[in-house]
Amino acid sequence: MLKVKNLSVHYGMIQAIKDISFEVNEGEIVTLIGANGAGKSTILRTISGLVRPSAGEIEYLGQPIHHMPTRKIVEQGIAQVPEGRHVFKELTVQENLDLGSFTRKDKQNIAADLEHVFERFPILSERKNQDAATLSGGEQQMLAMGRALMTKPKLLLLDEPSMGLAPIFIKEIFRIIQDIQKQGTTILLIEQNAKVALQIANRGYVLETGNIVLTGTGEELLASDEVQKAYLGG
Amino acid sequence: MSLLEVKELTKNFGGLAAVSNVDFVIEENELIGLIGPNGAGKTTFFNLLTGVYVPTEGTIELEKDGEKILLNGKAPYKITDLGLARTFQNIRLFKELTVMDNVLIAMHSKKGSNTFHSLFRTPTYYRAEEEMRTKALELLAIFELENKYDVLAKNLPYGEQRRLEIVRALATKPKILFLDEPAAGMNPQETAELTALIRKIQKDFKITVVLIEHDMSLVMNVCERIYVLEYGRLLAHGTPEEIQKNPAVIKAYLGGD
Amino acid sequence: MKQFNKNNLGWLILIALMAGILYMGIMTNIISPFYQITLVTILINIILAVGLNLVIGFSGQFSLGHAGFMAIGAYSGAVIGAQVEGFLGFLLGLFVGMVISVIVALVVGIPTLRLKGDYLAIATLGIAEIIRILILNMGDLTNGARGISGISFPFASNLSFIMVLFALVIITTIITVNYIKSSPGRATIAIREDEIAAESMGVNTTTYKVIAFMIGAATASIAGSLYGTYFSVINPGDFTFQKSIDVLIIVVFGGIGSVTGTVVAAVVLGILNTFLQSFGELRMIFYAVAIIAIMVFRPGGLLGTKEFTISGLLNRKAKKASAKKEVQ
Amino acid sequence: SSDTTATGAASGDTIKLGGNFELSGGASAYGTLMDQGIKLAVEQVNAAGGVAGKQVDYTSYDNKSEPAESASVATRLATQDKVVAILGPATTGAANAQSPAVTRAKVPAILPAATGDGVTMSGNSVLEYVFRVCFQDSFQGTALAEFAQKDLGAKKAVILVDNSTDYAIGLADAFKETFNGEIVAEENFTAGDTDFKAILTNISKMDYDVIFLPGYYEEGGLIIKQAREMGIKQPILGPDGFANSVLVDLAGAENVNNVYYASHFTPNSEDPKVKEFLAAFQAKYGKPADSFAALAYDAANLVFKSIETAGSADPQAITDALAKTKDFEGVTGTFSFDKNHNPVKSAFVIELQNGVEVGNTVVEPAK
Amino acid sequence: MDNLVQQLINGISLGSIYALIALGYTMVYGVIKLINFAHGEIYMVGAYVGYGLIQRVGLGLFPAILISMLFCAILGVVIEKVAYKPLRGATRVATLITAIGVSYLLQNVMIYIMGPEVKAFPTALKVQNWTFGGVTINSQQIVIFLTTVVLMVGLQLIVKYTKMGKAMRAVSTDPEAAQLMGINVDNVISFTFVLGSSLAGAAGVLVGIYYNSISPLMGVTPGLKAFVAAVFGGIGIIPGALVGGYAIGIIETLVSAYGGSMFKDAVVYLILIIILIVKPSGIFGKNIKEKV
Ligand SMILES: Nc1ncnc2c1ncn2[C@@H]1O[C@H](COP(=O)(O)OP(=O)(O)OP(=O)(O)O)[C@@H](O)[C@H]1O
Ligand SMILES: Nc1ncnc2c1ncn2[C@@H]1O[C@H](COP(=O)(O)OP(=O)(O)OP(=O)(O)O)[C@@H](O)[C@H]1O
Ligand SMILES: CC(C)C[C@H](N)C(=O)O
Ligand SMILES: [Mg+2]
Ligand SMILES: [Mg+2]
Repeated sequence: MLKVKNLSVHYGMIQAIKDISFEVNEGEIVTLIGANGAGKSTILRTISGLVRPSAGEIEYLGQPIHHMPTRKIVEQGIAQVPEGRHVFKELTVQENLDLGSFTRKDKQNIAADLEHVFERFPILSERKNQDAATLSGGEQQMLAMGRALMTKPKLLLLDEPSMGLAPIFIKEIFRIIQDIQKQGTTILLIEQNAKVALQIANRGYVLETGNIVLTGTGEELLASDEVQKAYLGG
Repeated sequence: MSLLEVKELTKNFGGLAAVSNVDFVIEENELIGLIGPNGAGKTTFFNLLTGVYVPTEGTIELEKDGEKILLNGKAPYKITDLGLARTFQNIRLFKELTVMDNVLIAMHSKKGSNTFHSLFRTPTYYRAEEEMRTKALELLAIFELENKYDVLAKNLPYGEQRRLEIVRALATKPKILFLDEPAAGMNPQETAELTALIRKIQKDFKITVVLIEHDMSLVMNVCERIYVLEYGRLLAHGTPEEIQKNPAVIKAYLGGD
Repeated sequence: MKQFNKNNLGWLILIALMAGILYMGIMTNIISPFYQITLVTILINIILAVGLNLVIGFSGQFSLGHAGFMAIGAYSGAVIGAQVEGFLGFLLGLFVGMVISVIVALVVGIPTLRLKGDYLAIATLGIAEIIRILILNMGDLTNGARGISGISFPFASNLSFIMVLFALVIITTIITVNYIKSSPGRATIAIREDEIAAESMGVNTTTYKVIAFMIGAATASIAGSLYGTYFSVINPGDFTFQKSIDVLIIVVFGGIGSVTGTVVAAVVLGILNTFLQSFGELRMIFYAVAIIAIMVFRPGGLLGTKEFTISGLLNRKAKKASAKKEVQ
Repeated sequence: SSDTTATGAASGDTIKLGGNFELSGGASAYGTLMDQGIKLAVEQVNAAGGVAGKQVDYTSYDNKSEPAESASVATRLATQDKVVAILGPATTGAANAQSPAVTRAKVPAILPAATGDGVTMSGNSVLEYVFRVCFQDSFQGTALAEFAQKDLGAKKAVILVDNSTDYAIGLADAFKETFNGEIVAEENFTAGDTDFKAILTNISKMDYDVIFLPGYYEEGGLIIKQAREMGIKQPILGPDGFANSVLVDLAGAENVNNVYYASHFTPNSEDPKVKEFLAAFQAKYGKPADSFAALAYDAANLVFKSIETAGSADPQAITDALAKTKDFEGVTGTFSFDKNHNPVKSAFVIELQNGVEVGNTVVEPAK
Repeated sequence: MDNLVQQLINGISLGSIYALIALGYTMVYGVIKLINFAHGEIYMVGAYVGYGLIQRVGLGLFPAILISMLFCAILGVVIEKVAYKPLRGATRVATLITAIGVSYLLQNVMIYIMGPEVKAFPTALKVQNWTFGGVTINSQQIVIFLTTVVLMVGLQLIVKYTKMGKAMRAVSTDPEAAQLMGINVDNVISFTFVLGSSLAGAAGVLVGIYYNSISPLMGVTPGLKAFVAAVFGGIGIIPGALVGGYAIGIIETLVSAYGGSMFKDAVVYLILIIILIVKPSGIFGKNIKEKV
């Protein structure tokens, strides 16, 4: 579904991504793990068109997308929960969610989907008319997730969706991720919580300073010594 | 009395009680955890103690040199002067400044030379400046940041930014250090290193640390006492063992396996 | 510490050199009377812009009221210069202007510097306009819209005035730079970076904002006195909002938060302005296009937030070598 | 420079003349017209064989309507370009700023329209190198006050003054000093204002015989319009700042009744010199000349004449000749300089009804 | 009493003009957080276009207003693309300086083309006066007042209830996240400039008619006052601009009416400062303390 070929990304003089290739197949959960600054977020940003690659190609459903403006990429069905939440702070929770469905054509289903989001995140329903700026950290994280769900994506890019969430909710969030996978959405996931991520992932890639150093299925990676030592704390 | 006593603290936002009737006690040289579901009011509680918000009701009292000082409504910089320091849930470093400058700024109220000396570069100025830099390097060394003293804060990787925030808070010479989700965005390996560091500074600097964290490996490992908030109220309070077994906490926060 | 001294020594030599060049240039008339005027304008603008840069660039407070303080200085100088004979009158005028400006800055700064961004900009603009309107209505003291002409010029020659002006430029700049590079200065910069974090680190934000504002006001007042003394005429129309904007343009041009950038920008714009005199109606069109073009191509200003340093110059080679090492 | 109107003569054979004008900024509407008036005079004199056999080379620079710039431009003209005389600037403020520079350089400056009192003076002594061809504000203010009480029979007056210009304030002061009747009210506005209804509503309820309105035609026209529309019928008296046909356009001809203003010249003059000037100006620029252009035209011709009388284009010689000017016949009247370098000339008070000039009264200067 | 009522009417009609210009200011500010200093000059250009069409081409009032709005809309978009867009990532002061540059440019190009002097605007609308007791009001005042209020309501509806309005608010708070929602940020910004600038164009023609006078520098004072009005009401808030405009118009008028014409601007600024000290984000500004 998504093919990244020989991708390189620069920030000014710094090369954050060094000639990497990987792919995500329809229906999969693929996870990217790596230390701080490895370049995980940069990859997601490049796929969404927020950052332009200095070399390489990104193909989505057989079509190159690395030259498209972000909004076109979104229209093709790629949504992202960005790092640092990026909720619309001056808008209410409800308005944030409405913006999630900005490009959708199937108006009749929107109301039902909104209900669904409120069911998953009851606190958002309680805070419906509150400005997003005043939400707690975790609430904002849920809102970012809810907003992405409202776009009904074919491919969902998640950048540390569990950051700042209470333990009980981390479990919930991974359940949700599996749920939406079941409903047919493909997922590319970044997580610090590598253990859980690898448990639910079909496949994973390990990133180190802009290079892919290891790849395999979730179980393979979980079992790998290197991964254990570097990312799972023992 | 205890180092800090919070009584019946309440903060309302419009109709919402973000913190409601909370009693909280901090003794010297403790490691205290503050946990609770998202939106429980933990960050708001920190904001009340450090003067960012003014409480709707209740009192915050600090003991200093045998006297009780009421902190309610005091400006944040005064509270910092009295020995309360913090880090932020969303990192708030001085991004365009160097690591060294970030630390020096935090020292300024204790050590800085005054405006007169700085304007005219008196010997006092040079002496104070020199002392501050030495001290700052010492602090940075504890967190293995001494080699990065001239790097701009925004160019540090995430984990180092979190550490720098702690150094900066320590530089204000606090009696009580408040850490808001210090391990957020760190992987388990990094979290483990941080855990050791927090223990170390608490011992070496003889301070009390109060931390908010959702990573139970950190909280249960280092904290001696834990407070649990839910919907602004105190849900439970006790040792890590007690809290881990508390059914109400499991239901509201930890989740059952 | 050694580096520090080397750097200072370098600056000292550069300043002495510049003073020497100015002195010789004017003595020999290589810097002709016409260029002297351009020079004076540039030097006065440096004082104005360095002060404003402290307020805007370093403390991060968006002030549009600089012209008001300049007016205070200019009028104090003119009024007192008319009462007290000679150089003493000049000094007294300079001093009184500074004192009044600092007091005004203090009194209006405390309540208004709590405002943020554009709200502060408008409030400071309002203060400057109020100052101007008061001056306009002060009857015989300020002579209203007619302004004051024939302001006393207690200098033996243009040369001695320019040397005094140059000295004041150096003094105000050094004081400003010293301030920035000190503990209170760092506290001030912290406010610009993140006010809430600064306050949580024990920085009394109001105090430092007001101090920066007062230093800015004092230097603007000095510049105003010098302006009036040299050009011998002032009227309230010289100190409108437009004047504040002119100074702001210099600051932004040089790079917000760069003192050396401010100096460079004042020189460049001063020369550009003189050059454009002969273009008549087209003058302002060229000027406007130049402003837009420079901002579009260098949005951070000429020097960004960087400073030109002597040590930087001295260390250039050393740094290059070490940079190479790092890469390998 | 792009503003040169030399006619190709070698530099040794030309006389260099400088212009220091408000070509941009707030006063550019005046400065530009004056610059044009001078260019016309230069063109005419060059076509007629030049001055004392030499062609005139006129260079003007823009002073941005700022005093400091004016000092800079004057210095540039006097010391870099080595002009023999400077024309301009237009306004009193810029003229005052120029004075030290021309005095130092010993180059004469002729001000076309800087009417402020004392522009040619430094304290009680006259500035040797500064001259003007317009009358000063106190003369005008006085003349208008006398006109108000004698010709209009006014006992009570209202003053509406542009408080942002020294010009208007000087006029108001002189008027108040001379006017014997009662000043019922004095209201202020600012150049650039367009809405005067508040002050007009105020005075519409008062009892008075005349409105004195020191200010320029830009605001004057609008005030006349708004006042007349509000039903204020009293005569309105203005200074030379009204002398531009746009005044009537702004107010609407039907509103311009009982309007009187002081002027340096009248376009309706039968004087062939005036007619010729007006025609030449219209032909060259496609718009009518106003009194500012006329004054500048006179200033230029006065310099030419002084060079001829001096028999030399040396700045000092020109200065001396200027000081001795006697019965110079310009389009704005015939005048001589008094000891303070002010022209002794009469003013016209022009009467407008339905937007057209229906008559004028000559006001002689006090002896 | 009559006098006070009359003065209030005077104040409201002056305020309408400030408000009309302030609406465009606030629109642009609300979306890209730019103090568009050139807004006053777009208003000026609008007035000149109207002048040209009525005086020189001989068009009627309504076609003139429409064409002028169109012209200004295009001008606004071109300015945005050439002068502001390249600075999107830059500091706000940098963009402010560019805006000042644009405003100088428009002023001086207009001076170059049309001359620096004031021009009388042709009377394109018959003026009808009505007198009630001692109070007079004219048809132009009513037209301008109604236009201002209708436009304010219209804008508010657009921003609050249309899809484009939502997109505008999203772009305003977080342009990057807005892109992730599939919003075309460039289009939204262009649309904002189209709205703001065409409003300025309409205002230019209306004011030209109302005062009968236009000049290349005519945008400076009202531009500044409109900016002050926008701040008064809370920048970026549409009803705020309206209220701010009226507040300034009425204060100015009343101060002049009661003998303070020398101090009218000083009083306006003084009141503004006092209001800001009490309400640091203007009358309608939400005073949310940043969540820490
Ligand atoms: N805007 C930027 N400008 C310059 N360098 C950047 C920028 N954004 C990221 N980088 C650098 O690029 C590298 C990769 O960063 P990225 O954010 O992709 O890492 P990450 O793997 O997501 O890390 P984290 O776990 O901290 O989120 C880092 O070295 C970072 O410092
Ligand atoms: N300024 C405010 N206005 C309105 N509501 C607010 C404000 N600040 C916080 N809240 C609400 O108060 C509650 C407590 O927020 P707080 O940030 O203290 O939560 P928290 O316990 O730190 O949560 P998290 O673990 O997600 O960071 C939240 O529901 C939030 O929406
Ligand atoms: C050109 C005129 C408008 C000048 C005016 N008479 C003045 O002194 O200043
Ligand atoms: Mg990341
Ligand atoms: Mg929190």
